[in-house]
Amino acid sequence: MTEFEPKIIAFVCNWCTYAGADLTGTSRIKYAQNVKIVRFPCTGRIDFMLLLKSFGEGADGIIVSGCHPNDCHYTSGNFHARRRWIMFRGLLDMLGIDVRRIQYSWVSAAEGAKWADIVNSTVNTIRELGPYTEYEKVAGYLEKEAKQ
Amino acid sequence: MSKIGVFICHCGENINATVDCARVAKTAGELEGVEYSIDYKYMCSDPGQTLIKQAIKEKGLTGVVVGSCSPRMHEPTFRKACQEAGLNPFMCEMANLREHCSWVHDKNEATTQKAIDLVRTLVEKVKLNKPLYSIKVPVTKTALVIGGGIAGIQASLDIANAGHQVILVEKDPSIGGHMSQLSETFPTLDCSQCILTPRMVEVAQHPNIKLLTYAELEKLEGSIGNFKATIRKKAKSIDENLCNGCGTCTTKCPTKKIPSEFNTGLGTRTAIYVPFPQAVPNKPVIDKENCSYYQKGKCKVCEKVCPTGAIRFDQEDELVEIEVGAVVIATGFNIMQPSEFPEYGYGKYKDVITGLQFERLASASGPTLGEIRRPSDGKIPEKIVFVACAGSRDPAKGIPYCSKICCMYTAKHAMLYQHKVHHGKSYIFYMDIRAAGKNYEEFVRRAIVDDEVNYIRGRVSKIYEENGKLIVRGVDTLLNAKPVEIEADMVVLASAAIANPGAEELAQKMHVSYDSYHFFSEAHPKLKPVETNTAGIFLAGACQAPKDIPETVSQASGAASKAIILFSKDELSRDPLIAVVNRSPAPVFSTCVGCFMCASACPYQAIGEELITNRQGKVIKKVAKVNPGLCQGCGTCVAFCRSKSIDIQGYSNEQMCAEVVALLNND
Amino acid sequence: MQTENYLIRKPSLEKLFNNLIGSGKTIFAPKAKGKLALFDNVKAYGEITEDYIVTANSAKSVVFPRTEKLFSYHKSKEKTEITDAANSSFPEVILWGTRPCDAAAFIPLTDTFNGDYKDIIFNSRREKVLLLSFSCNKSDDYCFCTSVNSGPGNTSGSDVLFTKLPGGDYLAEVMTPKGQLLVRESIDLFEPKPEEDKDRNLAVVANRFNQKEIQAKLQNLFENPVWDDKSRACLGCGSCAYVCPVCSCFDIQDEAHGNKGTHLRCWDSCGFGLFTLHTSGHNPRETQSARWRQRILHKFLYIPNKSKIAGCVGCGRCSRSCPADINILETLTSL
Amino acid sequence: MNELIKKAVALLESDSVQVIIGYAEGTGTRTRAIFITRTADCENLIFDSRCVQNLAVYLTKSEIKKLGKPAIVAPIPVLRSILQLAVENQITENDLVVLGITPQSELVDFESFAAIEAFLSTHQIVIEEKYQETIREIKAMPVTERFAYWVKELEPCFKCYACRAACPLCYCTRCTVDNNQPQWISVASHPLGNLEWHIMRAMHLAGRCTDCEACYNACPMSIPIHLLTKNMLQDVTENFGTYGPSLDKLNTLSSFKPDDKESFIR
Repeated sequence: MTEFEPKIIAFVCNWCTYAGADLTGTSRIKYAQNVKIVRFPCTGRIDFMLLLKSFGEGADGIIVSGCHPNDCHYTSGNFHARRRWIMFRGLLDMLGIDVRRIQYSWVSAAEGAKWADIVNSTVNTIRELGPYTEYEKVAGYLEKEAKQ
Repeated sequence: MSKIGVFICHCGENINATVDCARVAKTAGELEGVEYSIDYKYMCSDPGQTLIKQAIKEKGLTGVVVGSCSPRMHEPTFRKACQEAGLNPFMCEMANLREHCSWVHDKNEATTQKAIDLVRTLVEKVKLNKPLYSIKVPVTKTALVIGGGIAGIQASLDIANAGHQVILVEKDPSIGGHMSQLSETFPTLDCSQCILTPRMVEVAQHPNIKLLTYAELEKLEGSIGNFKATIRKKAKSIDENLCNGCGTCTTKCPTKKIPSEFNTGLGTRTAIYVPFPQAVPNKPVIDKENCSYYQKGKCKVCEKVCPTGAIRFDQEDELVEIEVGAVVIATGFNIMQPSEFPEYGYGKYKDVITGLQFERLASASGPTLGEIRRPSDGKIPEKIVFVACAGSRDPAKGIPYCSKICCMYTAKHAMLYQHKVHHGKSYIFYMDIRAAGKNYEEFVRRAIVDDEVNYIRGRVSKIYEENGKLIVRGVDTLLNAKPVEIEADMVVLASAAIANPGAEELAQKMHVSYDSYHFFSEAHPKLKPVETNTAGIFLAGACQAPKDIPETVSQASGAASKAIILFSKDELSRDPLIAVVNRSPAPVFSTCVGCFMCASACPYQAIGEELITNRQGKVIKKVAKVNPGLCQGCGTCVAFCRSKSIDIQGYSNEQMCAEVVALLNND
Repeated sequence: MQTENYLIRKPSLEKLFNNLIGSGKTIFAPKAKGKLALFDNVKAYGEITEDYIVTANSAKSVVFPRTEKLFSYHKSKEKTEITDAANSSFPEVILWGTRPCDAAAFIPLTDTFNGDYKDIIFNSRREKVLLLSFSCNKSDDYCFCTSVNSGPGNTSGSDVLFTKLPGGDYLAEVMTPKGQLLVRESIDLFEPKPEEDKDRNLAVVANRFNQKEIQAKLQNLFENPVWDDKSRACLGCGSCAYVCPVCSCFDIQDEAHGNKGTHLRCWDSCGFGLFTLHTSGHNPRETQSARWRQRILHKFLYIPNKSKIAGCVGCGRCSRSCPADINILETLTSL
Repeated sequence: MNELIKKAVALLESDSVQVIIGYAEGTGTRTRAIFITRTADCENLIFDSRCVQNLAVYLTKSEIKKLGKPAIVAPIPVLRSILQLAVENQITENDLVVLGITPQSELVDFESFAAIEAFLSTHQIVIEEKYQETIREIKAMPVTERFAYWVKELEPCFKCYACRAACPLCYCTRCTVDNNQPQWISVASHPLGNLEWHIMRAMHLAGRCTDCEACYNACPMSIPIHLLTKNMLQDVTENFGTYGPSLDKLNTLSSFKPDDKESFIR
């Protein structure tokens, strides 16, 4: 049996984390291939619905990352995002959606090493948690024959 | 039908060393909607770009994905190439195969697979891209400067000298601000008025500056390039065109005992008054609150003595509407009243004064003509105690921040005192000496060494009067925290610099944000220190945070240059990656329900209202409308909109969803 | 077929259930959930509740699931592969505890799916369903089955109808060959027909209106204030349609995941504003009252005009579940 | 409620309003919303503990708006909704007359929305202990068990959207679930579609929900969806301070504090 390779999607802002991940590249710091980045203008733009969609489309884990508080390119997008995440996380937790599968972080344009660390530690966490079978079962309901 | 071109760059060996570029290009070619795909050594090179341009023309591509380095590196390059080939530049996207893939992974199958995933994701995005065009906004080349202190004066002169019109609004009867009240300035000890008054006169005489004193901003509407400001010109009760500034009225006015604001209450003025002799404009106003005629209905002495008949008792406030393209806020600061600290005895003991009052005592034009005399008995103090941080850096009772200027002016005060009262003794209680500035530390050293000012590191716990002396009790923390007690003749409190009392209201009128201390907030603490979060509104001076004169002047010039840059073009051209509110067929018109939660979330006040009317002009619904001049494209509103009625161009809901789906479905 | 009547004793009924479960059949029966009873998959006899007038949900989902996969697809640049659900085999389902109204509802429902087009999936599912109904011994203000050609002991639609007798034993009326087969398989549980009068053991449901009269009236009632009056409180949800055992409107949805996806038939309701919204923005049923009118006309005019029977079985579910207490009987009796 | 009836008659007679939105007897022991346009019908108005439907939902419905300016019978939950609708620019003071009803069933006049807010400040939203207990129990389950619990609870949901229709704050012209460009969440009623719908619904009410339980009361399948919003209300209170609709406060999610606390962002 081949080892479980987690599918992880990263939602990052253009100004801090995307640039930070660029720095990881220019610094040639290695990290796992499992994480793939989608670029947003700002964490404020990251709709909770996209996180929901990611699980529905088979993500095992999600990274959401942007500028540190007070460093937002748009001054307050990350503050809005933070509130949204607090509420969303609470709701997911209530519903039994494993909040350990979503890693939120602040990674600045200067934190190339931190980005690599976030990626690697998230991949390790998800590897330990294993594939998100509970959610896949729910999402793949139609693939197996409907009971009714 | 999409015809996407995929161009995979080897970046020499930078990408190709770990990613099988040829296979990425081949796999991309098999994707639905991909018309053409190719890999090449250097896509950003001339031949590489030519490859793209040719493909656009020959294959009729509707979109381009370049798989190469970070878009932060070469997005402009490739978008320009597309534009040159006749494709809208916003139909080009980049997959980051270098920084996010080849450089961070080893050479193996998974790395190539990741590159394929990234390319597929961007292919799905670009299919949904729409041609976008820069946004043009016309610019009114007039600046509104609010506040006529040194910041406002400097900004006005700079903008006016660049050839643009300036409207300078000052709430007091004269421009000059706090700087005009100062005696000498640190660290050079040159006379404040001597350097300021010529600037004031220059403002008054400048053909490009329209000066509105005794006036305040009533309302500000519009956006960058096209603001509409309403100014309230308070009634001066004077016909300014007739008044020649002879001053007869002010000498004859029978109400003479009004504490002078300019002299911080240490002197008096009349009810019809010019705040200070060098005032600009040098024409009086009637202080209605204190005028016998306004209060009791009789007097009119000024009217009788006025040789030109310029007195107008029936004058009313006037609202003036002006159109401006940029606003500079230069409303300055205020002094915290030390009466909030009863232990210092301010207000209780006449000879406990503030630093600003000391400035007036030390000023040659002040109430004592520059002699340091006690307010209580006019005696020259033999011993004087200065208390630094009288309110600053005191989270418990005062303000938590450092007022920044006090260390320097206290040193200056002690120095001026020593220069004027040679036998006097001066003490300064301080917490730390903060003298970061050109020649500042040297200045403080001079006070300590040359002028023998006694610096005591410690705080004052109590000041009380005993036998005609002010007993200052404190502690010297450098001498094993030994209690210190000084019998002083006079105490000067370096009271904290705080925001103006009307700052919050003004900020709300202008939709600029402010911090918890009510100082106006800059758009970015490092990179946009003079901009506010509202485009076209700039900050100068101490309204943003306490600062000294050179800093204020620099920032004022900075703000002025921002306005001048804005005025350098006839229209503004902006990136079209902004939010838009949707439109749908009648009778819905827009799915926006007008809850305006987006407006409250927008950091730029870019969301306003739009009324949708029917053919008869009846309002059907009120929906949100994004001002393209203000929107910066953060997309916070988009994630916030429950009905998904607002979307952001370039990062649209459809595009982002397509990316998520494509990224996670690789078969 | 000639009806066969038996007696089945209370303990035997449980044995019958166990025999069915033992033979691997899927059984749906009323299960208590709070104050409600819901048709649900049951595995043990003890899970079944007897304390219900009708279940809150109808039994129609066994033949017309709220989400039916019609086909799935996988597309590439060259071709699109389709897997048609019509080719799949559907499970045998026993509906245990349907009321006569529930059973009767299968008739108009089956008609709908067998008009111009014979729906393969629906029919395949329908063939596999066995209806073991129980007569009503309770009713409430919402029931009006007797006004729409049904009744508390009506046998139409059921394969077997059980009627509880004093003492707890049941009269079993076997109506169809499918029912016969079931009885044959457990024949030792059935005893000869009792002498008890069935009707005496049924709930009383008063006749509230004459369906034919209503049908006739509706011909000329398209514009009438009654629609506004009776629908004013309507919130525009789809609850009435979704609990209705006859409502069969559906929407086609594609669920795509990249290059693959499924083509779905999902329940829809004429109560939704979106139901008739055109792309142009025009909505022929602009208001909730127009939608309420459609619901009534469809059930009591259009369906009877076409298939001779009403599109309503008088179960009263729509009224019971309406969050705004809109009562269909009230509308019908005030026409 | 003679006083209420008198007041309603007076309002209609003086043409101060054109319709009274109130409660009347319904089927059996139920009560229902009534829309009275003639003084003669005012005697049908009732108010008692059975009147739990949140009438504020009708304030934004076009069919009701057409009837003219309303007066609305408003016990506490309705008052909260009115205030929140005002915060969200859906109604203005001139749009309606509020016939407030205190918990002691007394009629109370409100001059302005500000007066409603002042009144409500003495009637804060409190999550009942029994619900707190249920929420605690659910949260105490291991995560997979909790997930299974909710999947099962949501199973009967057939997406009739009664929860949405009954909620005074779900007044959008087009709900996101009905948006197919992009298809944000699955329209179909299957485990994923149901889960996504209820997550979205709850999130869209985050910081807005006034805990009237209209959603739960409307649900024909009695799914305890109100636990989700109650839990969010607790979360809002814990994280951002006490919550209740307020005219001068921004919505919880469209505002922020630079020092909002969290423990999970690295």
